[in-house]
Amino acid sequence: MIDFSPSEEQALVVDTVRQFAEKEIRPVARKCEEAKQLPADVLARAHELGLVANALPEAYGGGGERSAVTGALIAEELAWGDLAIALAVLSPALGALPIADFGSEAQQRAHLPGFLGNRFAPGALAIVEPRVGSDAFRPATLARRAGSEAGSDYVIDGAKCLVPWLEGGTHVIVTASEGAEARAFVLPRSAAGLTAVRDATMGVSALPLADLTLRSVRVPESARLAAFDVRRLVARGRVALAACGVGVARAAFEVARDYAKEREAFGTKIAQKQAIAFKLADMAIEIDGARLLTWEAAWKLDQGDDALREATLAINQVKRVALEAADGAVQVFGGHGYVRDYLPELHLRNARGLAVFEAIALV
Amino acid sequence: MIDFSPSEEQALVVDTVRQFAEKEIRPVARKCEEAKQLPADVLARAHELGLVANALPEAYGGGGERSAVTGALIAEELAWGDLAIALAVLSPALGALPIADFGSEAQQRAHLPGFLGNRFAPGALAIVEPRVGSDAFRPATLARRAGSEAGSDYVIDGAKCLVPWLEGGTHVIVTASEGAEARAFVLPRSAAGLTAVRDATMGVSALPLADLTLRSVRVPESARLAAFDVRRLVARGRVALAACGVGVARAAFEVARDYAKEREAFGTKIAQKQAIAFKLADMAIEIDGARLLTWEAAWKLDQGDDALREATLAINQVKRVALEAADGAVQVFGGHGYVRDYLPELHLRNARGLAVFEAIALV
Amino acid sequence: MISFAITDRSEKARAHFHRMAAEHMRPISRKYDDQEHDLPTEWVDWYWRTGRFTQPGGEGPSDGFVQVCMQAEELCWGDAGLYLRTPFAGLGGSAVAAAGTPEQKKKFLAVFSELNAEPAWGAMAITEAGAGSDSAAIQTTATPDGDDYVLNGTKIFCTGGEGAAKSPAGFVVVWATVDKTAGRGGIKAFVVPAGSPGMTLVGLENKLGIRASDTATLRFENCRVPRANLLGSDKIRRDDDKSAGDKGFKGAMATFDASRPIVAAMAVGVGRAALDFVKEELAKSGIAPRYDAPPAELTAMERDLAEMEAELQTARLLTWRAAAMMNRGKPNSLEASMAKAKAGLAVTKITQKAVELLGPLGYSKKLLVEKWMRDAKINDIYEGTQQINQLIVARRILDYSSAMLR
Amino acid sequence: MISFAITDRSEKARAHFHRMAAEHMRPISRKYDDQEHDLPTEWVDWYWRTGRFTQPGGEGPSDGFVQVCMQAEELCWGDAGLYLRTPFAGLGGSAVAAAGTPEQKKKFLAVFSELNAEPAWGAMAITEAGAGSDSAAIQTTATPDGDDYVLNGTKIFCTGGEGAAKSPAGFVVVWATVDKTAGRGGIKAFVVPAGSPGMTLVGLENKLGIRASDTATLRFENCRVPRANLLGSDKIRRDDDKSAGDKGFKGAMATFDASRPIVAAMAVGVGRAALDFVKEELAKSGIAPRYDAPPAELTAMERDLAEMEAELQTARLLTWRAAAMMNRGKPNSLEASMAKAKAGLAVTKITQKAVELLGPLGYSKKLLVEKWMRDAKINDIYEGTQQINQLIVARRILDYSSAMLR
Repeated sequence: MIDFSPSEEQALVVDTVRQFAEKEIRPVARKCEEAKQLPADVLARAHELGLVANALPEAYGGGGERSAVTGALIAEELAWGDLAIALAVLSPALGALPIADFGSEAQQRAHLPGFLGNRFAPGALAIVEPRVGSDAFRPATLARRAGSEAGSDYVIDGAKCLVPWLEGGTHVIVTASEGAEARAFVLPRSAAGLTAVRDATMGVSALPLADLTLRSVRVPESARLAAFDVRRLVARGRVALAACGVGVARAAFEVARDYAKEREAFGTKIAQKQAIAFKLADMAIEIDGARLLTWEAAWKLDQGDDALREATLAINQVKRVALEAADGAVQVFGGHGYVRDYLPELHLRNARGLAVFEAIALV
Repeated sequence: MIDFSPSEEQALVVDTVRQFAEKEIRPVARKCEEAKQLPADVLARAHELGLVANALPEAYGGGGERSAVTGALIAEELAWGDLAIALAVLSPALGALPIADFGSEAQQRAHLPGFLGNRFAPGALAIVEPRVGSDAFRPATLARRAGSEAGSDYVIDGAKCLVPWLEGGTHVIVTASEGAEARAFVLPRSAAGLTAVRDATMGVSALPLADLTLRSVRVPESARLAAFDVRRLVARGRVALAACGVGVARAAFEVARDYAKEREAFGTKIAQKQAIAFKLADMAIEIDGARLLTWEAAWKLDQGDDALREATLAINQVKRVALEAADGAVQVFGGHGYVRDYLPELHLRNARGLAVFEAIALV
Repeated sequence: MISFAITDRSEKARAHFHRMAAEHMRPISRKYDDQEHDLPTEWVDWYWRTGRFTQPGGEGPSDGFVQVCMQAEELCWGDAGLYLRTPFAGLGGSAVAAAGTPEQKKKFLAVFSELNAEPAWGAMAITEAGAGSDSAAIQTTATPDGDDYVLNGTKIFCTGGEGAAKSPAGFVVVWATVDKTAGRGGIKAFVVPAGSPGMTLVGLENKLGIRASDTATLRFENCRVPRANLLGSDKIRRDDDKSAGDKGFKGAMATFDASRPIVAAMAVGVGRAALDFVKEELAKSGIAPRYDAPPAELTAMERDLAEMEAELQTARLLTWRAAAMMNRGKPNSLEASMAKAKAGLAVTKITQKAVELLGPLGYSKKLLVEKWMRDAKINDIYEGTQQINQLIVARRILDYSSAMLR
Repeated sequence: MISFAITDRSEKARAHFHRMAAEHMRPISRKYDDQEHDLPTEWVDWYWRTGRFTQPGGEGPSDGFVQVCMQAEELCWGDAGLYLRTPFAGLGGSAVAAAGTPEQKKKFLAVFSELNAEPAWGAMAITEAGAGSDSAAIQTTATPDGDDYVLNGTKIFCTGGEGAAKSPAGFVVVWATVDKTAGRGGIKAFVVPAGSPGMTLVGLENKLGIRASDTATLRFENCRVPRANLLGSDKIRRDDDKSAGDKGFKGAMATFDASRPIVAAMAVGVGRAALDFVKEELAKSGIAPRYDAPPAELTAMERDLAEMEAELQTARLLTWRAAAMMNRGKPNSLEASMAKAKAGLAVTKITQKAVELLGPLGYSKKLLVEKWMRDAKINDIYEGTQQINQLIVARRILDYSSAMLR
């Protein structure tokens, strides 16, 4: 039956995460952004909430409660706190979920427990490539067999970028084309021929994002995720990113709304001006609409659908809506929207990232 | 030197045409639209102004004062009066200008004087085709030689639509592909195999627009415009249409502005509401901007440039701006905007035509 | 629980109304666009005699108000003008259902579920020449006189007004003020039965679209209705009176709240008609939106289609959300206005874009796309314009009274 | 006569400033974006010693104020932050030029055309914490005391404020009220020379973009300036006084009118930087906008590029129109606000789109595109926000006073 109310359990999770975002993430977000440094203690406490662990298989110590809808709810709240820190908190999923979804039992046994320990363990997924028209479905990074015999090693060449590269990570999952097929491989960070250099980006500056170069990186066949399905991975990435984007947009909307109710000009609160009030109304409508699209895509994933269509529609809508909300927030703040003492300019920089990221978070 | 003020002569022409539009066109426009009938007397009086004749070569009795900029100024004022009647008034140019631009001396001698007589003589140009992705540069209508010897006849097969087909016309210029080349032919309306059926369209209903079917229409080589350049023709069509669109947009803006200053709601004039006032401001800005783009394209044509780029940018901008202005006018009028006692709904229907016409007017 | 699963019963209902729309509305769509003020007898008679009694089938739970939205969407996918011309109780019926006594409901609404020879319509008459979006500025008066109220004034833009004023069992719910000094509190709703002396059908609007629908101007000259035809209490609640008021103006507003998701769903139906058709037509030319296209190869038309899909689905989901809240008995005034505002704007743009994408074919009356563009635009205007809905949303999100944000 | 022909002289000037931008600004663009509050000495020193004396060459007539716009466009194509940090008289200089006496002009402006060892800056200080778009709400006071005025108050968002307050020959034009009861009529402009006791540089803003530019907060505590430093008349024109007023508030507004086309041209420069670059990058991948593409084959990226071109050119032409009106001595307040509003919005969108089109490359600080997006946004905000310019345009087209449309 059509319904849009989170279950009681979901409502509880949302409440917990929102409080975490408000009390733990928000107070440090600006400082982290300026310092280009993640708050290790916040990540540790986030790990204790078990947000990612809860979605991993019970067999390896996870909660076994995988739900893309719940994942979307969590992602929105975290990103409402701060996008960079949200992506960091969720980064273990980048390493764990592809293995849970596409990996063999051996691969799961080898890798999943690492994300389920006492310590926060980040994952890394390398999808985006540093070129015009970067295409997740057809990586320009190439994988070829080292030999002609069955089961021979793979050799990978290419370049990736926007790869979350947090301290303490051990592996990275890299996609590459073998002929017309997109493959995924689990590589140790220490693999010979693999170099990672941190890049600086316009937004999410607290999050270390790496440029990867792969020069004849040799991996055994066992590093390949045999059941890898790039459409499914991208759809899950788009839903997660869309949910994050809704969080960013909501944060921008709220800060603009509150400021507009405070700030006076020409003798009234600026929120009492139709030009401002209607802009806020449009933001609110578009944000709610984008959230529903995101939920629908997530729900379809939970039904076992590929959901690439719905996920794509959702992220396309969200990237527009979030940018408009952030840009609108800057306008509402006027001069104050342009300075780094206030949040709108950060929302604007972060919101634009939504248009260039791909699979930087997963549900 | 960069300047945006019409010359004295141009200002005089604009003033004359504006008065004509106000006193002759506007009073009959709604009646003509509803009756799907052009006002023959108005066309006759428009002919007396010599707007098209002035641009034709002196050698055949024209004014010899061809100027795309002046043409754009005229088109805007006429379309400000009414788009359907404006296109009718300008329709002789459809028959005359391609022959003046691309025809041989013999073709000019044969056809141009007909447009320069005492009687209004409409022209017809068949560019658009009834299919998805109609492409002026690559007609699906085909022209092939009837024989292999040089100078043999052409046989034309295909279909066209949105062809102005006014009473009293004698010929139609049809484009067709010969191999990869776009050709143009001057056909008598009575050509065997050519049938024309009037179509009904959403807007410009007073203007008869025909669907043409060409079944093995045979024409001598002398019917071909040897110097035909489809890019130049399309550019001239886009500039003329853009200028018309600016006129439509301006008419929509003005009627909305005036209504907003009259109409009261919640105790004030609705123009005093920011939501209305800012919408009107945006219309005004966009209309002025679109006009300047149109003028620039026209000016480049007058410099002998191909100007397809500028003409395309102008018409793309105008079709958006005019639609938004007309749609905005409907909103400003509220319920009255939806009824045919007022102009906004007509502007909306006409404005949408700008996106589907091609070379329905020329400068 | 967050779920996008349509119940089996609602799926069957959707299919049922889709067939009805395809079989009984689409074939006469163009005819009654052209013949603007003619009664679409094929549809009206069939619906009254047969259509309204047909059963969709299906068992188990339905999606409730969401299913009602689906029905409106499907029928307006068929033809929004014909839908509005359907012989049913309409907004006038909603007002009676919301604010009427059991007697009033029985008296005025029973006809719509009974087997009757003659079709009937209900309508609501609010708007006046000087009171468009500003309903509180109503000038039509209702003066108590003995056992009656005497109505005087002129109403415009009354959807379904011809049917309601002329059909034997029809009625018009008329908003009028019993006390001009009392502002909103003085505004009451009266049921005026068809044929009441003093009620005159002055004329019908010639419209941009939804031409099969009768948009009437009704004049009331010393038109008498029994006091029993007043909906709700006859107490006047002053604007400055903070006590619990009656259901006069507020009751009418409640009718709007309940109707807005349906009106939004109607909009979605028109938008879908255009989008479905355009996608089919473009697919014939090999143009279909890819969701895994290389960014540099995605065509402009593909992107347009994908945007139209996203916008339409956004409007639909906002609509369903407002309806689902009614299922849960939650107040949904904010969400209903959001849905209405978004749906009106989205389908206006979708249908305008559809004409452009089909080019000359889209602009020709040979196809229905141009009609859908004309039909769609009404959704930005009636039952609260785009701007009025933005205003309502703005007040809610800012927690402002109407005095603080005008 | 309608003409888009740039004079030979102005073409040479354009090329001259383009070279200057490419050679002296671009190489240090990233450096002073990163090093936010450092003085960009390479640019400042070179410009002061050499740049300002270089001659573009060319003969014959120029395009006048349009050429001035071209210069601003070219230099902001180079770097908008560095442009704003250029040692010149700035808006403060414009105010002195517009409203100053010959003596004032000589005293404060001569330094900018003379050979001097130390660079100098002029600036304008208007905005206060409680008076953003609402300049009339200014709280800073100027109290006459003997031969002086004594200034008290705090100004924020003072562009070029650090240079103006600290450079030996710099000055800040400060707006202050001599009579709070007189409203706008009490607001006067005072030239405060750099180093005046009582003027303190409180701090510099950390900004989204144009980080090379010093946006200062200045505090005035019993800051004395000679009466001779008042710009314009010392008469107070009451808001209700209909007689011809002085040049206080209106003079300042005139400064804005004159500056708006230049500010719009600066915006166009930033937008062009991004668009030029994106087109070059995409062309390397074979992506370029076609104007004769079959509609079904036009790619989304091509259409984006064409839209960006159209929007940028629209902004540029509106800017040039406002400037050309100044050439003819025509009042251009409406047209200047149109240009400012359109340019701010257009380049905000163009640069945002540019980042998206380049994808990961656009978002990285390895290229300058992300910086141009940050720089561009200031154009929607300073020298009158988007909304303020819309308001001015709306008042003009509706012929409404500021009391009728707020």
